[in-house]
Amino acid sequence: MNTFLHISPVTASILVTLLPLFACLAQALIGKKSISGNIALVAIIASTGISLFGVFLPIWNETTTLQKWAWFTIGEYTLEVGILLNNLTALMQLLVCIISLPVHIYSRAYMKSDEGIHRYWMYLSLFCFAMLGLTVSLNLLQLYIFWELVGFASYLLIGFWFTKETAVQANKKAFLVNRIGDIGFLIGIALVYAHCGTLDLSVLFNQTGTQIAIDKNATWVTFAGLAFFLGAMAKSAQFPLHVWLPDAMEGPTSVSSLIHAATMVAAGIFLLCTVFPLFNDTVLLVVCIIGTLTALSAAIFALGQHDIKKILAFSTISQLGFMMVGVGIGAWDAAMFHLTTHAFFKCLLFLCAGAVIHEMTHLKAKAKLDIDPQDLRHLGGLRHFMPKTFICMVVASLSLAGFPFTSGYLSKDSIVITAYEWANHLRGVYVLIPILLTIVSLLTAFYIGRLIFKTFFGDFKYRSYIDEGIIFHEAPSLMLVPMFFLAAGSLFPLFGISLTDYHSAWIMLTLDAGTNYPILAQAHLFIPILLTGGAILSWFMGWRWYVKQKYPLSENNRFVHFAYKQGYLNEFNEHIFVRGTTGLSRILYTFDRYVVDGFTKFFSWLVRQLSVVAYWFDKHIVDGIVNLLAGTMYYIGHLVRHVQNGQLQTYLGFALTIVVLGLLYLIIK
Amino acid sequence: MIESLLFYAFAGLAILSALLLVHIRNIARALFLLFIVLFAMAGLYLFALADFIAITQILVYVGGVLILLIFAFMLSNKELLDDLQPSSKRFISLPNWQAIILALAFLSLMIYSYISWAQHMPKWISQAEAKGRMILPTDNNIKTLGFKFMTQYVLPFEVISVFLMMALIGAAHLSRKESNK
Amino acid sequence: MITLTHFLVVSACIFCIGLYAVLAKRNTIMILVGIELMINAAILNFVAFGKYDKVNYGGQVFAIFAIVLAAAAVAVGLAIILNVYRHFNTINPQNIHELKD
Amino acid sequence: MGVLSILIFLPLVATLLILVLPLSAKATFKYIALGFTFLQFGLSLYLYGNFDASLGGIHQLEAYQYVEQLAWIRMDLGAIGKLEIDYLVGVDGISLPLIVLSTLVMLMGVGASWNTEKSPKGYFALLMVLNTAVMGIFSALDFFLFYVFYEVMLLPLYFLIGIWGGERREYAAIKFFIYTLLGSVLMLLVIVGLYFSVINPTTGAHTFNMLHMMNPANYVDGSFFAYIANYHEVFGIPARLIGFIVLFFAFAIKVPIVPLHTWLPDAHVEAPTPVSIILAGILLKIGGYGIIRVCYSIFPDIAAATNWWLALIGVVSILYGALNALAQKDLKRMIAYSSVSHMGFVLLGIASLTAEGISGAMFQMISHGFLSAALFFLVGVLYDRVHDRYIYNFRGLASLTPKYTAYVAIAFFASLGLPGFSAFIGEAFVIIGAFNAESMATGVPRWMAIGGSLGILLSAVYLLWTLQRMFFGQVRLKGGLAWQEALTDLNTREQLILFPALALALLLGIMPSLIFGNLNASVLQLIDLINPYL
Amino acid sequence: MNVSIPNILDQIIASIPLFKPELALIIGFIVCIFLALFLEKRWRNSTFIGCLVTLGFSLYHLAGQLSITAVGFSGMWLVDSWSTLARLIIGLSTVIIAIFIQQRHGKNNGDVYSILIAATLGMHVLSSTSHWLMAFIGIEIVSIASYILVGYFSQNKAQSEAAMKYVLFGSVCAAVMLYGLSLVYGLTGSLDFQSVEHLQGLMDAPEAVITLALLFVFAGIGFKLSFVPFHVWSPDVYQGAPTAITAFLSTIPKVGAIILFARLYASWSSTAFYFSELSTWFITIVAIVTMLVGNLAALRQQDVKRMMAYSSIGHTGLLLMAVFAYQDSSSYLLFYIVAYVIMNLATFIFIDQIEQQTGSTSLLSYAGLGKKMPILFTAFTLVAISLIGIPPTVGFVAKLMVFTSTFSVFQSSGDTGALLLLIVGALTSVISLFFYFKIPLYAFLRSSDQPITAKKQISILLIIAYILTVLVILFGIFPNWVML
Repeated sequence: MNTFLHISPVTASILVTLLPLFACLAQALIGKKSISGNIALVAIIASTGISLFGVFLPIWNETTTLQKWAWFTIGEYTLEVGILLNNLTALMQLLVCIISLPVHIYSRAYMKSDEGIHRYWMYLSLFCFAMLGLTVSLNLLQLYIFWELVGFASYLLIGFWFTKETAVQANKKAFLVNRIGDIGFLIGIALVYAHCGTLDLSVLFNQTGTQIAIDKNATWVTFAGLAFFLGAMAKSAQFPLHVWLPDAMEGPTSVSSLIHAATMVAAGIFLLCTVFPLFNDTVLLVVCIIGTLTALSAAIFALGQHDIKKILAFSTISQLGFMMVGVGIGAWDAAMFHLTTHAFFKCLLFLCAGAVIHEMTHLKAKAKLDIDPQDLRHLGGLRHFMPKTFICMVVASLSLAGFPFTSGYLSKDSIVITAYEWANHLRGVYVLIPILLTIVSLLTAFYIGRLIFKTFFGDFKYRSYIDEGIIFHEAPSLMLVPMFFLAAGSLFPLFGISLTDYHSAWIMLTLDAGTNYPILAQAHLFIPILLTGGAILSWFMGWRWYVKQKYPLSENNRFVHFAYKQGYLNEFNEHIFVRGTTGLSRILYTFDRYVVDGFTKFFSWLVRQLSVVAYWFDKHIVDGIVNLLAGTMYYIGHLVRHVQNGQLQTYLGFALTIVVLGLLYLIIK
Repeated sequence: MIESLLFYAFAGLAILSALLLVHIRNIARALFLLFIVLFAMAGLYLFALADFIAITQILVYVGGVLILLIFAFMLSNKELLDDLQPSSKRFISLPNWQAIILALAFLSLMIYSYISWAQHMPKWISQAEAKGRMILPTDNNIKTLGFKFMTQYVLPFEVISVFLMMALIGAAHLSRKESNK
Repeated sequence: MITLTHFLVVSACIFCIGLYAVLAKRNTIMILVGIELMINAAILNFVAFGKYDKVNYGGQVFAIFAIVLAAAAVAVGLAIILNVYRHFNTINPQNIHELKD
Repeated sequence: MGVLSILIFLPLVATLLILVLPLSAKATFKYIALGFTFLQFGLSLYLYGNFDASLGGIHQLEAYQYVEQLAWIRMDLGAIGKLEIDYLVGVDGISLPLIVLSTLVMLMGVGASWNTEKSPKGYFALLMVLNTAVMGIFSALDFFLFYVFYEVMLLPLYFLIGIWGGERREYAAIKFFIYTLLGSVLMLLVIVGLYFSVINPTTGAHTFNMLHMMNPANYVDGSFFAYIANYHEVFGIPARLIGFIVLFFAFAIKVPIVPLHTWLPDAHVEAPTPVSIILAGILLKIGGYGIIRVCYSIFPDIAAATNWWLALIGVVSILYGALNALAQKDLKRMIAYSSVSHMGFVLLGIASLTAEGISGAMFQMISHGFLSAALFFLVGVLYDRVHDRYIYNFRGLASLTPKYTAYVAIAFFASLGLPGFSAFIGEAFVIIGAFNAESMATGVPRWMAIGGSLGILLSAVYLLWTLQRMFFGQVRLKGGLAWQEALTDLNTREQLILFPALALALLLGIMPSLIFGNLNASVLQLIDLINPYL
Repeated sequence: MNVSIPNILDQIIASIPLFKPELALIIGFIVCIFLALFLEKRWRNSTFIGCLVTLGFSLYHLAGQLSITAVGFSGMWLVDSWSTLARLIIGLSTVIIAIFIQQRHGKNNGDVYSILIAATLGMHVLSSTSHWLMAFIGIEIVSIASYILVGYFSQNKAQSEAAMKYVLFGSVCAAVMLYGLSLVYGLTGSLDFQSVEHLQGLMDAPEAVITLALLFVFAGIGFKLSFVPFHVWSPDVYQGAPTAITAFLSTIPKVGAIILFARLYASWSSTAFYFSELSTWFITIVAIVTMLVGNLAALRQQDVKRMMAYSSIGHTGLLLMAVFAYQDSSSYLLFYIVAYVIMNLATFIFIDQIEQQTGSTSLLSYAGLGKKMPILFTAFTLVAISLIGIPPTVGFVAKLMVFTSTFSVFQSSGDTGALLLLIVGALTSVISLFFYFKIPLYAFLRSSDQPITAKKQISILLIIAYILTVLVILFGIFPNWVML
């Protein structure tokens, strides 16, 4: 380990970034001969190691380091690329590494039998390269390049099963929606370049020295901010550009866990954190509103889903909304904190879900069932078969729901509390935002509870097959190890010794966005209680409901009794709360499917029709005029020929008539 | 006075026979009318004091061209003798109203411009009149012309001889064709 | 007094009659005749103007040359017309239209 | 005879050689062509390597490199003066990259024609004549010489499309020819006008020298295109403006811009693969090159005044071309329309009048040069196999021909502007330049830049749609099993042609300085030339 | 009359050296007649040889006149660079025509050479005089020689019909012109159109008569040059006449006529009076219309010879443009003439060669011939390119020069007419592409159904045509080689 300490953080960082690229190239060259994924694995292990010891430790809380090289000169401007290492970037890079590593290990088992596995490793390494490069980019254009590469890699991975029609539809959609954001990003870059004359982050937002004066009230700043936010919106799946993310679940689950939960979607948040100094109040408010809207809508959508991955996808969107709000209220440190914790538990959730799906797929294949292995309605009681998975999943769910002792508790509280402080500071309708966030938190607890109960509790529908001898077992250890690792990361000790005070979390301490809203002491007390209590209540209700609905008669007496005694409440619960909520969820989801996504579809249809019209116009009008012109020439030629009828006297008459006409004109004129 | 009368007589003769010439359908008669027109024209030349031209006109045209024309249609089939216009019973048939309009248009334009011209004759003519540099009836035209041909106009004179030779050979060759077949 | 205008008007008449013949007659020989009339009209002009050109005798000389040229042209023209007659058995120009667009 | 002349006339030697050899030596023609183009490519690389990047060029002869100047035509025309035409060639940072591009694309073109069965003698001879013309266009500095090469280029193309083309080849060939000729004859009139307006300061005679035309001091006061005391108007339009418009029209046909583009889809669709490659790879660039070298350098004042309109045309071309590409059912036609869209960026970049924009436009031209060549080649591969390129007739090709799919995917992503590939640099800097235009007050508003960036989105739409439609999903072909058997994967020759192009796209995407290094000085010089009139 | 006779005779004798080339022609003319009469039956090509020798002598003497500028025969004979160069072009192309005729109509046609020589003499007269009498005689010689030549080989209906149309149309135009000349004479009293009295007379004259006179005069020249509206005869005649004669008709007579017209226009447009205005106006309109009509009408043609007739009408328009843009130097006009002659001669030789092989001049019969006669059609295509005016051919340089001179007129006068001329000239070049390119289109792009076995034969004519093609390219690249 000492050797790492001797190389400069910048070199180390470059190494971290490039190793996966080499892995990708090597895999591409070797092709099918290497299907184990060792190359990628070795690369990511090395990257993680270097990132932790060579980059993160020297940089964190210590110093900001940067190094740049001239890339090319265009006109008089020399574009410099380089590595910018500060707390934010070092943390992000490390996070990417740490999340990627378990996913790599997990994939070895999960993707083992796939035909195109060599491609899988290649794509995965490419993705890691892009993502790692994105984190430490010095130059906005460089950032943009990696940004797009990330999108490209995700395109490849979502469409990994390219013979599956839905998968290729989904990856196309994902890429195109991301492209919309990219254009926003590009416009932002162009605006910054046009006004500041540089794209160098260290020059633009120099923490130490001469910062380029940016008049925050200028119109262009608002536009640039909105443009960057558009980029982040697409990448981080914010309403209404979130439509690609649920579809993107068509890719392998391991991919979903890495890309669409932990890393890529976080890039948008990361971008906003990076260019944060550029934002003025207008932009921040927009970010806030969109974030809240996203968080709320996605949480509601998640309530009514049956597809296990879709629930997680909406959950991700919802959490990203949280982070957005964090940025919007100026607490980008809290946003980063939540990003980090979310990366762990959401990745874990996906991996667990993957394990379940993996087994279900086996079962389906062996028993020749015609079921969707991802459908919650076919699951149940799995805790008996997959106890370890169950434990991991519960840990992750608790973290997501924001239970104490988990990392999620800290980070989520940090955002919600800061939001209250912010709203308190501003007064008025702003208070709606923290209230909505609170509601979202409760909804989150409910839907994740539903997921857990439906999957692991109750009775398994297809038990008969297992009894017949079809093996349905715990996930292999190769998959379990990463899951345990992530489960450990989802608990509070990784982030701070304090159980409850998020301020003491080391990430928060170091990043410190310097929000100086007046502290609401009572919020620090009440909000966690409210959230936790609400979460417990909703879990309880959910547990009761889902368990009870499934087994109304075979439940033991205590519950029946309980139900009897509290019948009305239960009825009330059942009809108004639970059913109402799921009903609302369904309706809203339908709205999302058919209106928001429908709008996307309509828009693409519109573009398509427009293109047809344009082509018709091109073919018949633009080209038609040309052909008409040529035809007219021919016709005139034809008219001229009329004289030429072979009759001598016509010729003479023609010639002399023209002479007479000429004479007439000239003389009478 | 008599001069004028004679002029009008010749002019009238020429124009009327020319009109008749283009109106008549029988080509043989037409050719004889041409004979009259040419004679009348020769007479008119005399009024312009061009006696030698008048003689040449009669010699070359009447003696040469006209005979040639008559020979031409006598050599060919009888069919040639008839004007091939579709016969019309009407007195004034207008088979070629376009041609008539065209010819009349030319005529009117020409007359119009001549009348406008008559107001002021060209300077050179008035100068010639003033300085007496015009041909008089007493001048020996033939001698002067001969002199001119051999001096001032010797070049065209020579060239036209080649021209005539060529026309001769050519015409001969073209008509000889028949025997080749 | 016979002025130049008299000559000019007469020549114009003859010219236009020739023109009519050229345009209207349905016999090629008559077209030649029409051409001869037109040339004669021109010659008349020449001699009329030539009266005032004692120095060069331009008008009269031109007239003589014109007569010669016209005669030669008629000779060649007639030879060609005879040729046509041999091929077409007609000399009505309206019936001779093998060559056209 | 200098290196540049050798570069220009080398293919002509090949032509003569091919013509002299008897028909029995049929098989050697392609080797001759290949050998000579390869030599040429090497030569152009040598030129590129020895180029002094610090010299600008544009309107200073001394800043041009590899210059050759010979008195060519000297004719006394009496009152009009002495006709003075030089054989003047030379390169600067604008033309040299395009020359290298042309030699490369030519090489690809020859490689793509390897299986030409139909009278190879004529085919390769014409190809080599075309080669000479193209080289000449890019290196000529005398307007007369330029025009000669410009027109000579048309003829081989007419025959290449007309004889070796597809079903409607006659229509396509004549349409292509007519369009270009229409532009060029009008250009000829302007050339003549310029000739009378400009005098060579050293000899005092009128001149066709383009560099003299770029210097306002050489204009005769009161002459037709004079800067000072110019009262000439044509149909009420000032003379210099009309001159610019006519020249722009001529080159815009080549670019092509909307609505002068309709020759392009027809020509591309009917042309044989190698000719499509050359058309897209080289000929479209001549339009852009002409606008920079001729329109902008000779009429900097008008360029500064009209760039709003040019940018508008560029944006319209981008969007219109992209929309049309989206509506296509024929793969080749789609790529042809995509060229319209991509070349719209070139126009937008040039019109922005910023260093970034113009450099980006140049870069886009070069990048589009070999990318479109690669795309057309890929279409040709498919067409060779099954003689069909209707998008709906294919599905799931990725399973059948993985290598082919990989190349197509790379080419598609490269041309939709994925970072890491050259097209990205070009398009991004065009957009950045267009945005920057408002800061530089060159008169191109921001909404045009935004419109242009929408083109990037649309290009992703049609390319991805095609990719998804043809290559992914389950295998389903119109021709059934017969097609499945016919659809073999890429062979070595095809890979050999494609690989360098795509590798170059990547290389330039990663190291744009390879181009920018030699380009910058010239671009800055050009901007200096125009700036005073802004 | 106060000049004594010996003096005049001395002047005439002194003028004779200027007339040497023509004297050679006259002598040759007589010799050829005798050769055709007596020697032709024994030695078949004797007249042909005689003709070539005659032309050779004439050219030799012409070469001696290159640097001479003189007037002789009482102002009837002008020798200057225009006339000498034009006569050289005429002489050289007559040689080619003579070879053409000999190759194609070798048998028993001795007299044709005499007529050819006489025609050449007529053209010499046209190109070196400014006297109306000489000009008229010249026109008549050329016309009548042409009539004879068209009818000379008349073996079929078409040829005799062509001859008849030609002779009648020509005679009418000549008559009209003669009438016009009589009026011009009446207006000025002078027959030399470059003389001061001539111009003076025109200045004073009333507009109506001038209009009448000028238009009538232009009618005759228009017939020879076949510009609109006096072009109607040419398609029929070109198509009907034997190809060798068509080649003759489309080139040489135009050279003489255009030189005459250029002199006339130069003289008549030099003042600021109505007649100059009228001349300019006339030439502008006619040039524009001629270019348009020629090129547009050619679009629909299916017969190559007929198409070439329209093509040469179109080129006449450009020649008129060159005349219009007359400045004190003639070089661009002569250059255009050289280019035009070379291109047309080559074209007609090619047409003839193909006619020999396929027996047809229809474009449809060209289908697929490109493969059977690749060299011939390649050369033919090059010539067609030159006819359009695309570099690197002589046609382009010629067009460029015409445009150049027209532009200089435009620049100095700001005349919209000149601008229109330029635009129409440019646009018709584009239109002309359509029909010229029918030749390679049919030959290379189409394939034929019936198999034609191309006879491999290298005739002297083909060699000449190839040489001309090479010249087309060579002069296109090095135009100064034309300007000695």
